Amino acid sequence: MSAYVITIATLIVIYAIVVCGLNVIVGYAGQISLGHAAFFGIGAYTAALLATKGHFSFWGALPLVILISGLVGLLLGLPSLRVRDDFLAITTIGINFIVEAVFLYVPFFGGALGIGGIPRVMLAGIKLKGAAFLLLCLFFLAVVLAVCWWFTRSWAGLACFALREEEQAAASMGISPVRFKLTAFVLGTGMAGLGGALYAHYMRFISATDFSFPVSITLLAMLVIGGMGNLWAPLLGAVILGVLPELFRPIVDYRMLFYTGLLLLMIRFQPGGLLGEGSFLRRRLRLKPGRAAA
Amino acid sequence: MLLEARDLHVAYGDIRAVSGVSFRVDRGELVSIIGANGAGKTSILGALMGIVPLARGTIVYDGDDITGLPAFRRARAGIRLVPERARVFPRLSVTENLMTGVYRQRKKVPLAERIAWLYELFPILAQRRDQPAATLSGGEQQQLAIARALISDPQLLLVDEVSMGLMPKLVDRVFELLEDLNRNHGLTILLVEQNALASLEISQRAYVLETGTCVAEGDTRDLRRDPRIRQVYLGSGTD
Amino acid sequence: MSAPLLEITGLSKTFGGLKAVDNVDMALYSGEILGLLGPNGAGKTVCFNLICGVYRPSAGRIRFDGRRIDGLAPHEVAARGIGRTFQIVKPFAALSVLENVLVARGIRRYGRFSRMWGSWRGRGEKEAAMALLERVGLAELAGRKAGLLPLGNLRRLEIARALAVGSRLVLLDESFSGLRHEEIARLEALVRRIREDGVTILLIEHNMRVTMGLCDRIVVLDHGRRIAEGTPSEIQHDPAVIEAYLGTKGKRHAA
Amino acid sequence: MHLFLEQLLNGVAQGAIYALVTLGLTLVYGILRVLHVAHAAVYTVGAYLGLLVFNTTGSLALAFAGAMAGCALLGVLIERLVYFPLLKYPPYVPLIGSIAVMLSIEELLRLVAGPYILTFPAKLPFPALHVGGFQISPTLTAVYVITALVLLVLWFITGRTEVGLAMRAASQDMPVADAMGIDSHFVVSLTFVLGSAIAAVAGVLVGIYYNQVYPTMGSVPAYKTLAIIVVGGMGSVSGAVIASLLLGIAETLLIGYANIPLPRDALAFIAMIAVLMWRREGLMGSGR
Repeated sequence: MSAYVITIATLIVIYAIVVCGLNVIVGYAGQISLGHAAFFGIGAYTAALLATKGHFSFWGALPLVILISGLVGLLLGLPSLRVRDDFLAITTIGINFIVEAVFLYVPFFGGALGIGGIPRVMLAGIKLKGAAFLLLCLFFLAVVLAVCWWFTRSWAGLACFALREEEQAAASMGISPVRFKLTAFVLGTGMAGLGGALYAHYMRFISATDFSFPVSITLLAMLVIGGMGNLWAPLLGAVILGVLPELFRPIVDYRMLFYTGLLLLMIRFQPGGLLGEGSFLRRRLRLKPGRAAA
Repeated sequence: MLLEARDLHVAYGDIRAVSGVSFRVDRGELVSIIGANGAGKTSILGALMGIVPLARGTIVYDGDDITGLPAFRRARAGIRLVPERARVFPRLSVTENLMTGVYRQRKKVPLAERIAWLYELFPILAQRRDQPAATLSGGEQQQLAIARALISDPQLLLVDEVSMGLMPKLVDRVFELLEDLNRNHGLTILLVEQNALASLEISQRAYVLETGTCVAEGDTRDLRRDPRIRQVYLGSGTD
Repeated sequence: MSAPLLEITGLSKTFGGLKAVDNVDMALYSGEILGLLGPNGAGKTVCFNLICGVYRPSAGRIRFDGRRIDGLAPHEVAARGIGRTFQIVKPFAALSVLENVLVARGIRRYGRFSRMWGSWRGRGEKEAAMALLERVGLAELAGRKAGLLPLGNLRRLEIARALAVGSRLVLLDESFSGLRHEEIARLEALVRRIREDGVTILLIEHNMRVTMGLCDRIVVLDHGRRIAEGTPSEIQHDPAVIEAYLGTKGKRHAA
Repeated sequence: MHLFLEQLLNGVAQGAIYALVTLGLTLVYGILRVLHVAHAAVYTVGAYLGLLVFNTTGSLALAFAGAMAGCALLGVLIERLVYFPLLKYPPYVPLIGSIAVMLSIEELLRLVAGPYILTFPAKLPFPALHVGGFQISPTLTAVYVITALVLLVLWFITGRTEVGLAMRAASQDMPVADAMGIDSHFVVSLTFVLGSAIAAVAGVLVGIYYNQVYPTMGSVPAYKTLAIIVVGGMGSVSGAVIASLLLGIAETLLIGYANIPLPRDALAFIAMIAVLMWRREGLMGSGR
């Protein structure tokens, strides 16, 4: 595999991990979030700071990164309990802008210069780069997918599906909306944090614009195109939106237009996504109607 | 015949609200549709006005088939609705609410005269003319809804559960007014009511509804003694 | 008589200045079907929502099995073992019929953090949920998506979910509205069977015929107040009830 | 004192421009309950159209008129082709659709007009004002006068004309408005026409004020105006205007005086989240 392909593949896998987190929040629990890049960024900055200023190893920092991302997710998820629907969407947009601004303007986070000199990940005394790092990312993607799969089979996951479908009915079955929405938020932002840590150690230099609002839209587009709530949607969406721009490299100018136009056409004609109920892909593949998680 | 409805069906998704109801209203008549709540009365009026989609059936008004006509065209053709729970525009003033009733029809009616007449009918509205409708009491809002429907000088007035939530004294006044509009001003009225006895008292003919179908119809003098009414409301009688 | 299973004393709820429920007393005894009746806007639904925890009472007490439940949140009321259905059906549309019942079966898990991570796809759970579907006559539709069911079946599904939550007390919110006559008759038979299994039922209904046939006792509300209580035949001949339902002839005519 | 006054005047101008962009968003949210993010793209198109007409004809009046007409058409197209078919879905669906429209238009503009900043070399025919020995520049005067004019016209249309009454009625209860003889679908389109034309005015004005027109000039307003309508109370026109002015003044003064570490663009969102935590309905919300 050429270095070029490995680079694209690594980023796709990292994005897939982050979108899995978004899927838990939006797809499983039905909480619309348009600011997911903020949590991706919180993970990346936490990992970068721990590595450069705290001299933590990647492995030592990882539990902390996931924990901190999850806790910040819990904190910022609190407003989502007070507001609903479109208010929640605007609130999460706001969180994204505020978090980006903090990274950009607070000197502790490196300001406009960002944070550089992030070391590579070491494993058994070997520096992981290229295909080895891709394997590491694939390992974590497998772990995240396994957690998602497990979540969809757990009572907690079932409670989230119920909340997504009908909050009042769910409550009448003993499901506390606060407890389970926050559970989904913490789990989802924790995954975003993991993706952020991998991103920081892969790029070795990060700055605030890597986690700006358009990135959130890209993440959401991946999920929407894949089909919200489907276990495999994050992977499918990340691959499609990761590979297509590369294929369109010859007409580089039209890449972004193609990208946004695709999102528009998807949401206008197939709001359920490629793996969604009644989508043309499902009909083509003659897939059986989805189960709870699908 | 001013209005004829044939075989009306209304469904909300899977819920059948009205299944196969037919009736007619002649010019100058006051006709009631009565039945306990949940009988489908409000859906019928919504379908006549065009704000509730009709699953099946035909509506003929003034000789024309209006089944496919949008609500605003029906309104402009002279049908007016006093909706259930009044549904006045909460943030418009009393006067503004009245003016919505003559949208694009101001020139067709002697506006100043109509307003003066309505304020005479409902003096409380004159007092509150510049207040937002949301600040009115339930009874006042109901009066405003009636005035808003009357201002355009309609040919057919549809009245939906006007007695609901009103104090008994006000119910009497409203029914007297409807009776007066019908007898002395020749207004054709289709009244939908849960309050069976009061509406039978003022109307000439009535239809009795139970869970979406018509179970009795006829002259109110005969219907008042009909045991089926008691049965529809109280579930007693035959058994 | 033994202590009531559900006891309501002095229950009131005010919205703005309006008294939607005004000092209502009511008691529901183990094994009976109690009907809560009243014309539109009488306060039935508010009363129902006060019991289920959707609203917090302005005054009064609600006791279930001797313990206060007023002021609890809906999920806490459910956790005490009170199942309910909804007037406007609220299925988990994207989930299958079986999964809908499984959500309700989870009532014993959702309260404890440590218990909610197990799998709901176990055989035992599935069998228990199937048994409930069997009871309401939906077993053959178990794999169907709930959102695609017709209304009559959705009402049954809601009853199955309510039974999973409340094995002793189930509140039915206008479960008969919008149904055809033959569906009403079948659902009536189902409610009777459930009562025979020992489940106590509180029924809100505006279909008089159904209520009269099913209930042991009836409480009638009008303008938020309790205006009558008694057996169906007592209620049918109560002048206050007749006036609340059929209306008055009007002052000038009565005079 | 002198500097403070100058800052204040700049802040009011900034707020006035926010108000012009926010008005359309408020009108649309009031009647359709859709968060019309693409409105900021309409505003950008307005700036480009204005510049195009100005460069070809040299007439500023024609530039405003052309931009308003083009944007009105664009607004109605977005309503009919994107929002109307999506209204039956949960609110996030039209919102994502709107964001996609916004980004697509930005990209189209970048491809058609180029990614660089164009200048808008127009002189606004307004005199400098002298108030107590203090001079207000012609551009500032223009912003004040034009904003006041737009607000006046909007107030007249919604408050004094029959069709304005229909707009307000339809935004409060659409089926009943229909039952009164109001064609609400037409009224909705008219709302888009009005809001988009105002956005065009804002676009041209901003282009001249900063002497800059570029494809992403709508990016920040797109989301900041969302924050403003939340603070102003979703759908309340007066609330949106007041919130815009307050934000414009607060931003300018805070940048000028307090040494806050955050950029001005984050301020709106912090205010918004604070308001949401404190009062769900916003400052002037009706609590519907």
